[in-house]
Amino acid sequence: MIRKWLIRLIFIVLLGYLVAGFVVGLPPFGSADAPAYTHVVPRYIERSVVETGATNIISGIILDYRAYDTMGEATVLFTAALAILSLLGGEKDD
Amino acid sequence: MIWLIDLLLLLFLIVCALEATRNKDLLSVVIIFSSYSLVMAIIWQQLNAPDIAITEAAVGAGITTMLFVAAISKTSRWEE
Amino acid sequence: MILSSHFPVLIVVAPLFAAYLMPLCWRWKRGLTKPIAVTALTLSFLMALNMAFQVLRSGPISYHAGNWQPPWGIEIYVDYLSVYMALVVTGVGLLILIYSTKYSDKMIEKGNIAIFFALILLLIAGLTGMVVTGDLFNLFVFLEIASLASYALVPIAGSKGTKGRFEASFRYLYMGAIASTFTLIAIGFAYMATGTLNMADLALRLVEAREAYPTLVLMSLGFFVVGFSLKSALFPLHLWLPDAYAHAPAPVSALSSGLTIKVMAYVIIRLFYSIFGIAFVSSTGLLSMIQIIAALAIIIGSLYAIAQKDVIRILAYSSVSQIGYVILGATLLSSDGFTGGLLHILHHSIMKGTMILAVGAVMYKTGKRNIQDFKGMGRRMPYTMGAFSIAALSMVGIPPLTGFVSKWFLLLGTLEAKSYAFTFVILASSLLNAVYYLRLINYIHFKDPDEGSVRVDEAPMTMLIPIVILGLGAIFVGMMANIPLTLISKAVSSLGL
Amino acid sequence: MTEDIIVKTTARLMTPFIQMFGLYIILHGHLTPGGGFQGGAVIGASMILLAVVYGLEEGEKRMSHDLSTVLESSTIVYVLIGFIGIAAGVNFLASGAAGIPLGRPGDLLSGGMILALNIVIGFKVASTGKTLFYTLAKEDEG
Amino acid sequence: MIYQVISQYNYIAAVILFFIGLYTMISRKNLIKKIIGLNIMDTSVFLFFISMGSVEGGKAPIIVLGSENVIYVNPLPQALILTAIVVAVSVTAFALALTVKLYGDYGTLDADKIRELREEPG
Amino acid sequence: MIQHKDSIDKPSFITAFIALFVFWLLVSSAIDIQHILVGIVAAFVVSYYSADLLIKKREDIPSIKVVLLFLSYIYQLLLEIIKANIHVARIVLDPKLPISPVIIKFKPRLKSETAKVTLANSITLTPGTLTLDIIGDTFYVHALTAEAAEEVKTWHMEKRLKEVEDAA
Repeated sequence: MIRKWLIRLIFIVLLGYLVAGFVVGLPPFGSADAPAYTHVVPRYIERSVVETGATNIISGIILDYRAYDTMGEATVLFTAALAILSLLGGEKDD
Repeated sequence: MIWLIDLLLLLFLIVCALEATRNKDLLSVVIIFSSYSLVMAIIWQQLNAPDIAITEAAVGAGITTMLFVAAISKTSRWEE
Repeated sequence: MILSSHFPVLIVVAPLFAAYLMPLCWRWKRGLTKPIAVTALTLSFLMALNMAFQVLRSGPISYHAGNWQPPWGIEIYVDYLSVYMALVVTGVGLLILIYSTKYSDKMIEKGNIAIFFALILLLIAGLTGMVVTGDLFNLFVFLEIASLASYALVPIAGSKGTKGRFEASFRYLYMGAIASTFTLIAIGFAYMATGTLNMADLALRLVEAREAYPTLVLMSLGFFVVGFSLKSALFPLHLWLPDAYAHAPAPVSALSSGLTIKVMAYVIIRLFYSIFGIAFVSSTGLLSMIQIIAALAIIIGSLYAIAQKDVIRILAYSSVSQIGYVILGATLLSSDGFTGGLLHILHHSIMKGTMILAVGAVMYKTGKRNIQDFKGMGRRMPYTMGAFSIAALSMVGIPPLTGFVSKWFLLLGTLEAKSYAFTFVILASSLLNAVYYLRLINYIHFKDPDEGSVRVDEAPMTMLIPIVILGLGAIFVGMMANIPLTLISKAVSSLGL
Repeated sequence: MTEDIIVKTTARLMTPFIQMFGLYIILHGHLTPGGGFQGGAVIGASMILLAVVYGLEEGEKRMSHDLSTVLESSTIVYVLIGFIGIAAGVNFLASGAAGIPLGRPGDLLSGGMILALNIVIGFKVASTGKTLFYTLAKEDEG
Repeated sequence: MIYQVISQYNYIAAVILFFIGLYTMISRKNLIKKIIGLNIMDTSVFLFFISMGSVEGGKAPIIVLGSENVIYVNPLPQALILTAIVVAVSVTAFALALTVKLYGDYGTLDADKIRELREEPG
Repeated sequence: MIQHKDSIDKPSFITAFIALFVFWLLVSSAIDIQHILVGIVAAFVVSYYSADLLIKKREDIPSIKVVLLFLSYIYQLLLEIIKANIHVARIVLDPKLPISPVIIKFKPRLKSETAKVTLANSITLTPGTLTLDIIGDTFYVHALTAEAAEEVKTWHMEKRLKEVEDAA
């Protein structure tokens, strides 16, 4: 019994160590200097109203800057509907 | 103090996830998962992502839950 | 308005558009379903051909969807490698689609036929989209379209399918969903480290990011490799593949084996060469690990294939082995090896396509596919089985056929890289290939059929023609290997080898 | 299906307002949080609510098979909107660059292509949400 | 060091949730449990993305016309996650349909039992 | 059951349309010409699709008097909710926690389904009480304290609702 718990403890400590090591390697949470915030995004924030006409920046991104992605996304939904219909739907053979 | 609320919400998420793993009654699991989604939506609202919060509340807690319930109603409710 | 400048996006949109039309057609104009599907894919193939000439004439094409400059909008980037893959995908896809028009009447449940064509179109569009895109997240979106379509295609035969089809599909979905999540995480890490999703921009900025956020970049690479190894069924992660192939309708197995896993391998190549940089990947030690895994895949896949009774399973395990060749060629760090690996993509798409379609034709006629049922089939379906035998011989690597050329380049590559162990692996695996393919040929041509077996004749024309074209492709590509090689050698040199 | 009159009457009276709110989310997608996906999901959820309370036949009656087939394929409209860009001599899915008027930011009728795409996506998501649930929950699968 | 770790609590929660989801997917035999695990795993990745976009003192990315010098949080991860949520729902729906079919064929949702009951295709 | 779509007539349709349009204006952030135009279209679409859910038959169309009475009912209800909130807060914060949950049943004099459901929802909305079910004419209500339960039986809101019902 004790051995089982010991193994679990060691496992958890190891996992925790890995997670901590990984988390320290990330840019700090909420930092405005992280590359994710300084490279591409400023243009979206500063210019999306002028360039897309939308005050909701996210709408501006998904339906204008990255509208091609959203077409794919709608296609995924379409695929899912077809997939389910093929399994459970509609007309069957006589 | 806001970070304390965030921390509590995250803790709640983890508890929900663990319970969803452990519980044998699939219908309860689905309801727990639905509340998990709602709390996730609140966390995203806290992180200033209202769009995603609405999506998660409508899709995760609404449509996905209903799909799970529909599937369970046609299969069995208990995990053997 | 020059339409040809829009081909990089139209090549994806044409099959998508046809797929959207399928439910409408099925509801109101059933006769149009198949013609529309075939037309759309033909258009796609012609566009790919045209783009190949464009690229050869004036270099890679960069298309900005929505007129937004690359790091901000989505860039569609067609270079030598992309256009080569696009040609393979649309070309082989078109032949398989033509084959399916007849096949689906008998082997697919009636209510599912329109969905079947729609999903095939979606699968091909997804693969084409993955191949031509220059944006990492766009890659993920098209990956999901292709994956969801291929999960759904496995059990599509409905009541005419085998009993285990749902389980096979679920297993496939289970593995695929894990792989997709891993890919998404990897994209997140890459974005976090660099702040961009555009592949070219990412490659530039990763150089700095490697200093600033070493763990992030490494984790990103790791998750990508695991995700796409799962998707391309690289050896220890291949478990979903044989079941999925065995239960899917033949054209679907042909598509998955010929195209899907090849495109996933293409993504690995793209990641190594165009995004992370092959020097960096090699410095992490990942490259030699993958080489060893690929070599193991070659040998173990072949060994498994020898042990099978079901012809489709033989071909499935053979695919596990062949994907090893592609990956091994791409990671040898020699230009000959890389050329061999890329040529092997074309070779294997054609060969596996031929063989699975031929087996599908036999199933269409007899409903059987155990190796015993193939006895004497050569006399009954001479053209189908002739194409099958050419493809099998090409897989073994008999000289004027394609398999020989690509294996030759691979061998040269291993010698150039001074990895003699891999030379031995390739030679040994050719021997193993010979064992099971020659056994098949022996059954087909030199054994008498069992008493009381069904008498059958040749497959219908619409099915036979694609098989024969693909089979002749083996000879054609083998004799005139310099035609694909012009494109491949450009691709290899543009990727820096 | 339930016999509870509280649930039944409340569901009946609320559904039109839920759908109206879904449309509001869709149409204000470029101004406030929300958009085609969220609003579509809300409308889809309202149809699921009807199905849960009144049974699947009721919903089938309201949205015929033909209509849902057409709505499933509404992604075509998305692609056609994309072709405006090509017709205008610029690239696929271009909005401002293709000369689609962007309007005055903050107005309801603004945002160029975004408003149109939101509506398309909204109908698409609503119909897919409905299809997914109805197909999954259908009693007799044949 | 400790502070550095603690201050990233969102990421830590995301990692923990990811492992819970993966564990559920691998260890549970029930197919619906596996799908729940997949969903937990997916949402943990979404949480990771949204946390990545968070900026201290940032406002939600809805531009208030006429105001200046407002910091907004990073909208791009949010836009990506919107797509990813839809993808996750699609996959879940299809997996559930498969589950219903599997139950119809085998009368159980246990992955091991299904494997035992399965007949090899001939 | 819900009526079939074909049976909807013009006055019912217009009533539903007006209700939805007012709802649109209430949720809209601003009222300008664009909002009004788009609102008309949106309300038309929704009422085309589900007006028969809102107004089952012609007799359901409320007169202006009913609407005004109903609005005053809503106002009263809000006041009641605030009062009940304070009451419940006092009970819960009391260190002795003087709760005695009971389930009671009673028969209000309301006739129409809509009125009954409105009353049930009003009871549920007021903190401390909760309608469990309506079977026939009988309400089953769960209450936090016995006094609250007694109060529900003789609630003055019921009379107001009766007025609204009679006016219809």
